[in-house]
Amino acid sequence: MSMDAVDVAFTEAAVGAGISPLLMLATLAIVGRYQKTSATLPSPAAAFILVFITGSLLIVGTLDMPAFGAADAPAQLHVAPRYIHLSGEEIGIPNMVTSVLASYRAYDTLGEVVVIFTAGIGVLSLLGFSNSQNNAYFIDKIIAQDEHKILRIVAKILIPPILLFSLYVQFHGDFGPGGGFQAGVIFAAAIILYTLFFGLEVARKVINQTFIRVLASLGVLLYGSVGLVSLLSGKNYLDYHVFADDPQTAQHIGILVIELGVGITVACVMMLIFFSFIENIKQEEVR
Amino acid sequence: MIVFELFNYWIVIVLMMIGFFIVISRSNLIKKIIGLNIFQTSVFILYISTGKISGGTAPIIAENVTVYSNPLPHVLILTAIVVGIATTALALSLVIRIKASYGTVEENEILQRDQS
Amino acid sequence: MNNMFLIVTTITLLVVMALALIRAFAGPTVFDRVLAGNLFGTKVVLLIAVMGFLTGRPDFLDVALTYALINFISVIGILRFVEITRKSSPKEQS
Amino acid sequence: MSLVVDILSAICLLTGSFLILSGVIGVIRFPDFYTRIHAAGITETLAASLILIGLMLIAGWGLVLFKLILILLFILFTSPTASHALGKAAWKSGLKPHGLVNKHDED
Amino acid sequence: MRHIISIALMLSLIWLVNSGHYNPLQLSLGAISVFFVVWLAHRMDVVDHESQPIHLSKQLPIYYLWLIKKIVISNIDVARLVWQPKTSMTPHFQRLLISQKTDMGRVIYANSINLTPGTLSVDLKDDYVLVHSLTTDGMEELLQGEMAQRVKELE
Repeated sequence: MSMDAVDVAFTEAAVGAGISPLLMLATLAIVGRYQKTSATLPSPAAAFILVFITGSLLIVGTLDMPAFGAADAPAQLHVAPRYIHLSGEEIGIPNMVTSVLASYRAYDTLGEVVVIFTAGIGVLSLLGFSNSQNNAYFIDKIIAQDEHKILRIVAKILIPPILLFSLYVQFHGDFGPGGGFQAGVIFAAAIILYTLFFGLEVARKVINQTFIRVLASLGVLLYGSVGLVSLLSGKNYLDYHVFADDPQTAQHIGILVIELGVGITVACVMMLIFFSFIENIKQEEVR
Repeated sequence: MIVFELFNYWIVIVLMMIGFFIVISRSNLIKKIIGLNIFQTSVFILYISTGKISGGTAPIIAENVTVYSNPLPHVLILTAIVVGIATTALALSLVIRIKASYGTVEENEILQRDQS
Repeated sequence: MNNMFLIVTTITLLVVMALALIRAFAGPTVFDRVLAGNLFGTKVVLLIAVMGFLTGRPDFLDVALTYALINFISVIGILRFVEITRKSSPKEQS
Repeated sequence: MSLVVDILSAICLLTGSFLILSGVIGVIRFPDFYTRIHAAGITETLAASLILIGLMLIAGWGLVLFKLILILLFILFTSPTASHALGKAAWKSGLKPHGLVNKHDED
Repeated sequence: MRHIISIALMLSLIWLVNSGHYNPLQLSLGAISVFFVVWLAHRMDVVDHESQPIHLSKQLPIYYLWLIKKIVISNIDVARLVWQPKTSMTPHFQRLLISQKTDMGRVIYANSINLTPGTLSVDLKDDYVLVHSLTTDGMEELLQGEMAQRVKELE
């Protein structure tokens, strides 16, 4: 907070508070909550000494680091001033984080999106492409068993506003904190809420699995093809100036399309991951 | 007082070492992943804190503001967080597969199984 | 003058969050921990809002709103998973 | 006029802070889970509203005001639901309340 | 259909209030978003008289004004309990019969019980709501049924 990182706070709020603990708990639900008494390796004392020594060495190492908030630290000297002073004119949108993310360093971001996509594929191939229907039936039975009347009605009221809010975040990344990454996660969180109350089968009917698999790849493809279009027009990869004569408008269009691609991919991958985790919840003990 | 200006790194190191300790001293794979997550968070904080400039404000252009913090680390970490959750999901699904084939998520038991 | 009251509120919120953490560590049941977590979450929302005013950048309000949304979802989600886990392994009830 | 608004917002912020503090002390002090939910309740209904109203008074007319109202509505909407969900989950899992229990028919 | 219009209006309002940028591009993106969300919500089957209680909307404000008064009073009560010694608390459970007919009315009733600290509805099943109360006074007040009566009038 004192570090002015609004966008990062935004992402961390969406990811750290939402998806990540839910995935952890889903895993716990799958592998069972048992706790072995021998939960530690033989020598915790040795581990502690090792950690202590490493930590001390690192702290000694920090003595040469630039002070917190120093304006002349090496990190502030190279490309950062250009981003800060020129992005307003060159890109024409107020949020510098978005202009760096989607324009100056769009190639990096493409890489990140591909990593997320690959991780999604990895999860799917590890956990199986929904081959067993009875597991899904098991969790649906649990969801149907307990009547959460109040929660169900509240969820009904809340889900549309959350979805809309995620789209708001998606399209206002230019002006304030936000963008495709955050929007995708919030969107997926709304769908997760829906799944938890209306069952996996219902959610599967609403969100067609094959469709979001295709959509996840389409998101990456959209991103990549933007670069391809500019490449075919004789400019550099992901150079947005081909979209319009006015550089600022061109940048704006390019960023909008790219953020859309990011948002679609992130939302779809998160949903896919969550669905495949949920599918795997089953009774280990009763087997 | 140069020492007190380095407190951000110390917080990072403490968090990092907590994560490290969990990774090397617990044998439960899920706990190891949680430890790695803490480690990861400490790296995020390290990056973000290097982007801070005293007196600066969030890098969104506004009137009457001249000093902004460095947006570059924000960009890097913003994507890293989402990538982090995706890779965590991958690790967790690996754990699920390990549990399915070994019947346990404790590292020492898995090693025993492998050796026997 | 307003700033002073904002600072007082911030400090109170920080103290409250620390106390909530004590409850989260003390437990004793998983529900106490979730309750403390929820309490912590709503206080973070307020803290973000107050800090936004303190630094003069109300952009933070979007973050606060997101946090409020996600906090609710994760609390509900955690409870659902606790229920599901207990149902799938009834012998481990404590 | 602006002085009145300032004083009002200061009063709201301070009462809100006090209520939040008493709520969390209740969470620490109360003997069992079910009573703690009530203590958490006061930090989430009136106290949060007061703090947000105090901020609204500072913000004045504009988008910020509406965003604050949105946050307030959202908190008022979700916090009772969350505490209900907590109470219900604890009850279903068979957590017994501390002290006297009457008309306690398990289903 | 009425419900779809109502949800579309509500979502548009949220967008306009949040956005702050009223150029043609953002407005059209907003329209697309609202349309998409309404379509998705319709597909999810969450748009009905329960999520869009327009048939109640006339009386709701009056009820909520009354509820706010209640919330303030009960908040002060609980805050006083916090600062007093433990002996003044008499926590207990009780099952109350609900008089409301519709699910919506029941949920409003249960949520009102939750919103006033000191009383918490733990379970809502069949025609009963299980309430946990911090003090006997709070339970007495619910038993007198003013809140139940007011919610019933809403239906």
